[in-house]
Amino acid sequence: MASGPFKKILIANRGEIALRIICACKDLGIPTVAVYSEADRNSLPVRFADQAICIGPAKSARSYLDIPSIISAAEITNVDAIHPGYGFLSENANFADVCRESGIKFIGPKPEVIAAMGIKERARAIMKDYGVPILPGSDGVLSSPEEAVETANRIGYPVILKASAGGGGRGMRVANSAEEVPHLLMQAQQEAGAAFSSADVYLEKFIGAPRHIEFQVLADEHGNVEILGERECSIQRRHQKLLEESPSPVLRAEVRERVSETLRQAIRAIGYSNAGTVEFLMDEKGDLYFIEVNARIQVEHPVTEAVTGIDLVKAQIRIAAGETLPEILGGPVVRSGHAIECRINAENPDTFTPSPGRITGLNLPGGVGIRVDTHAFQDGVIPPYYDSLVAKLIAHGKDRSEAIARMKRALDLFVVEGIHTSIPLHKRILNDPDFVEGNFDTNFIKRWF
Amino acid sequence: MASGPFKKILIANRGEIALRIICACKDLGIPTVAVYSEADRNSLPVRFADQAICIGPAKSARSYLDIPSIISAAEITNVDAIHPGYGFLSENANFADVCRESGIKFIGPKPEVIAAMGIKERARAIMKDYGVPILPGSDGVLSSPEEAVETANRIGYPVILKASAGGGGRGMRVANSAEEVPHLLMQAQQEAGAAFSSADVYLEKFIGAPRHIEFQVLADEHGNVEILGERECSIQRRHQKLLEESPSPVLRAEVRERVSETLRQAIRAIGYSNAGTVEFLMDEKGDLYFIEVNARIQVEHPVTEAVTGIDLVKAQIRIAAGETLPEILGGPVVRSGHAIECRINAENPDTFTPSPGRITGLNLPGGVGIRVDTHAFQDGVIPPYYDSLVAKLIAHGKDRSEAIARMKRALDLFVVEGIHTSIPLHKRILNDPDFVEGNFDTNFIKRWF
Amino acid sequence: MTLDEIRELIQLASETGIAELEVQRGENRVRIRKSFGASGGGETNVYLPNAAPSPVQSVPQAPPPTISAPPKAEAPAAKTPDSLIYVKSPIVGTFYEAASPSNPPFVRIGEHVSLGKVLCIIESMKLMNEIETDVAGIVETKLVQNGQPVEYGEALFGIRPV
Amino acid sequence: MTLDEIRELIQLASETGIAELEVQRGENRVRIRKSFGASGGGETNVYLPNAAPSPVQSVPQAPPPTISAPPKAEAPAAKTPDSLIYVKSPIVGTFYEAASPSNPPFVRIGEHVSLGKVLCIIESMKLMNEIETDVAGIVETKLVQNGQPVEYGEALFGIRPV
Repeated sequence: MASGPFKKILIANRGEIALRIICACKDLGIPTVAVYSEADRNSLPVRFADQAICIGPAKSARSYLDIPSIISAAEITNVDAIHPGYGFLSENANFADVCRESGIKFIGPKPEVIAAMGIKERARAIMKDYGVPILPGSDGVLSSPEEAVETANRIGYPVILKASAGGGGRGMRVANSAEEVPHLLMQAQQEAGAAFSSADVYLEKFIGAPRHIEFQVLADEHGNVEILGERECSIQRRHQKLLEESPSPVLRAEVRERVSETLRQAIRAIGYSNAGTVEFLMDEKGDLYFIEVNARIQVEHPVTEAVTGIDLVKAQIRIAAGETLPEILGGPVVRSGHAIECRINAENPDTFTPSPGRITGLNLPGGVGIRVDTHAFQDGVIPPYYDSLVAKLIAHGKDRSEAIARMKRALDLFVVEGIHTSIPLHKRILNDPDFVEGNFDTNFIKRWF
Repeated sequence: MASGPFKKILIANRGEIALRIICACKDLGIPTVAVYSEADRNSLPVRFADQAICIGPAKSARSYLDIPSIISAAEITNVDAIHPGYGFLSENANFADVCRESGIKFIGPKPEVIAAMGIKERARAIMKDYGVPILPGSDGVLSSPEEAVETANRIGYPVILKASAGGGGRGMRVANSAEEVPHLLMQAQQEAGAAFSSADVYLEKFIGAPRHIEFQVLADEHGNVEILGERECSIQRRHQKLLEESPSPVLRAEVRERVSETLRQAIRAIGYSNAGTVEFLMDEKGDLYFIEVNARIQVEHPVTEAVTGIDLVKAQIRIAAGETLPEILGGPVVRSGHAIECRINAENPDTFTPSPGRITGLNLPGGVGIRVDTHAFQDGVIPPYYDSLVAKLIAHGKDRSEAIARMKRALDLFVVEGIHTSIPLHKRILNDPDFVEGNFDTNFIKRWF
Repeated sequence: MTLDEIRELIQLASETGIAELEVQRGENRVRIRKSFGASGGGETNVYLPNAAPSPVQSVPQAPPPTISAPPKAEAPAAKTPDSLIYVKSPIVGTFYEAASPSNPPFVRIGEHVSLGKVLCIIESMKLMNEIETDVAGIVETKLVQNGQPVEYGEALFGIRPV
Repeated sequence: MTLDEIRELIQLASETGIAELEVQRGENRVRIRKSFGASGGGETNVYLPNAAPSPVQSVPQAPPPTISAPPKAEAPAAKTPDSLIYVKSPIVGTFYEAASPSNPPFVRIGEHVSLGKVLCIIESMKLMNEIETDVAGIVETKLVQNGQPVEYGEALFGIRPV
């Protein structure tokens, strides 16, 4: 590994994940190129990368989403690989394709696989073929109101109508009876068409108090697949995760084993490679139903790193370089202890309005069992143009109770001045008796407001 | 554990270890009292403790070493236990005794055991009785030049003369032949008398290229003892450790097992309780020889925490509350991976002169495998009155090579402005081929200067 | 340099977001450093609980987690603008205003004390330490309650020298 | 030294991206320190390597790890005191001063250019982008070498308007 699997890697991202990728590259001895918008000129990724190239103004469309600028930066710096991080271009099949045509390795799945996973209804059909449990629903896109009513009657109410290309709640409707279906289908189709330029809508069983469970996948380019256990991500607000943990406090071992095994087969059959996450809903009985594949590294990947001891970003790079999973993992995967991540956002903890600005005082917590991933520094600015993530705080302990105690302690010692953060909200979550009992679903935060 | 093993704990220390103990108390749900000198009024332990009491001026003798002030602070705050940290009063048998008489639990061994371990030659005799390997040497204090020469002749040259109450190199002389012994004995006795008000000197075999290996001990108050593996602390400058790691890159497994087993018996027989460290020299053949017992938590305890997953300070508190080791550890001790600690000191890395002052810029490294224990913050002051430790940087990886890569990365991302630090020196150590090969002894740094 | 000018300088420093400003005019010099709370040379952000005279010490809440919290329970400077001199506790302990509960206080507000007059007792480790005044004058203020714990350097009495 | 003068000094310090400014005039002295290096509004501490015109890019050393490192390779402000106007690169790519190695440069130092005159080519993803001047005047400086990579916003030519 002295010379590293790549000569030089460009990081097509910003913020904490850009710094995270720089760390992985440093650990592998690979020089890095940071690209940045004018708003991020004084950011830590720019400081700590070996080279830094300004690619455009603050607006993402003209910098972090601008494919020609990023490819051009890659060409003038002679990198042989690009890590896309999460968000931005990370699940853009076209970008992955342009990288390939430019002779630059895209650190992620093949463009065709990204494209296939990007169409939810197609991903769902593929998973179903390989025995991954799927919510009862329509066979793909609904072609008529009659088909919708018929399918809903067969499944039983309530059902949910969803945009095939959807996300963020748009193009979604819950129907409680056959009478409502045609009307809501039309609404969902209109909304989907406006938001995603595709009016395709499908239908599935609606779970009232779902939990969000996702499985971390690693797959090499030689057909080896490892399922690294799950993360429980049910603590959300408006579909934005606030806190994630591994293992889930409620997932039954036999469900974990069964789903992992079908996933392993499906991922291999699809030809999926690199890191990825498979999202499931859990119903009130503890059964899992496939939702979608996130064909990238996730924000919350550190909780899996904490319980497995595997550096997932390093693994991504080595996979992209053609190494095999047995080489990378060096033995069977052992999960130990419990890990929790809090996403500390720059936002008012009461109103949830964003709170960008200059950090005038900062104390990062450390100590036993605590990891901090952040691009924040005292006197640095959280710009208003991008997401509001300030830091990821990860606590690991021998069990859930030790992880919770350590997280509470770290939140106590975490001081951010000059901007509002979600720290008070996170303290409230950690102190909630239902949270401590593991008794929650995705509506947990909603019930407070 | 909801109410915690103690009602309230006073921390008779300062700096990073005071904050470390506050963290352990928070994890156990125990309120804390920080005591501080006027120089530490704006320190983080004062900020994050539940209560804070000023006990005197900057000078340690009138604050952190002033027993009546500390006991008085304990009484007015109604604490039921005191944690002494390391240094200051931590190995002061009299202080432990005053605590006991005041009805306050001293978190450490019994006063009698601290006293016994404090006299090196007595500790040595005790260990020898229980089969712990000892450097060949005199049977206790030398009574005459003739006895010294006779003993030295029997052992073989070179031999070293040492003050019984010694430390820091004072009262030490190396003799290479019988002719030199009487003269050097007199010198050592004079120096010992002046420095420690005891002229007692003993003699033992001198190892030219020794390594410093120490074993972490946990013992409860019911006779249960665990030896938690060793730390290699050979990277030193003038007897000050700069870098520690666990496991040692060279200790043979059979030596580890054999020494651990004799230690377990000796510690139990002595009636030693709480945390402690047993120091050994390793000779060129890899054999270990007992040196002394440090009857306290060590600066470098986090490397053992990293490889065992045990919170040693939390364990100290629970032991002092009367809990048993099986309760505290909850199962067999498993060591995994490799951990390294760098002591980042406020000092000029070339001249080693202290560099106290205000920290005007700070970036603490985080990310996977990195732990930081520090009381430093941007705009905070490292005062000139106490030790120069700014931060402990701990890297943990699945093997030594991963730990080294992570440590190098963290040093790259560690920025301290306003004062000099030892970071450049630590980078040099980590990049040294002999260090990387595990090929070093306690003279490693000396050879550079 | 007037107070108004200094006030303006401080406002200037605050508005412009600089960290430090030092101005010298002839023999006058002003240095302004922006506040990062927990640092600072002299200001404090810690506290000793003002316990009721009951023997049970109440556990106060931790200060809010802002590093630049305003000073709390600051021991007043030795000499304040109104020229009171404060007698401070030389040790940590419990403050008693009288030799015993049935005795009268050593001193009362308004009383004139001469050098060496005992003002109070600080109990520390069962020892009763008499605290004498090192200034002669009128006792104007008493800053602690009978039975209250005091820390090192805590102001006990304010005395106006005569 | 008046308040207005000090205000101007602070503004100067902020604009120029320096970390610290100390001014003494006779007995008067002003010292201004900027709040933290890596922050600041506009100053930069990053760089693009000034590669030789060879196709192989050399890997430069990382900047020294001080957060308040002085600005490096800063793109000059659009308008500097000497009233030069800088034409900046609108894209990331490789700078070429001529249409081909055998052609003469588009412009030479001292040449007068009128609005819309092509100054150079920036190659980006195999596309040759002609960069035109948006100011008429005399070309006074050329800031990059033929074949050199340039980043977004990097100054290419300094032109004195006429």
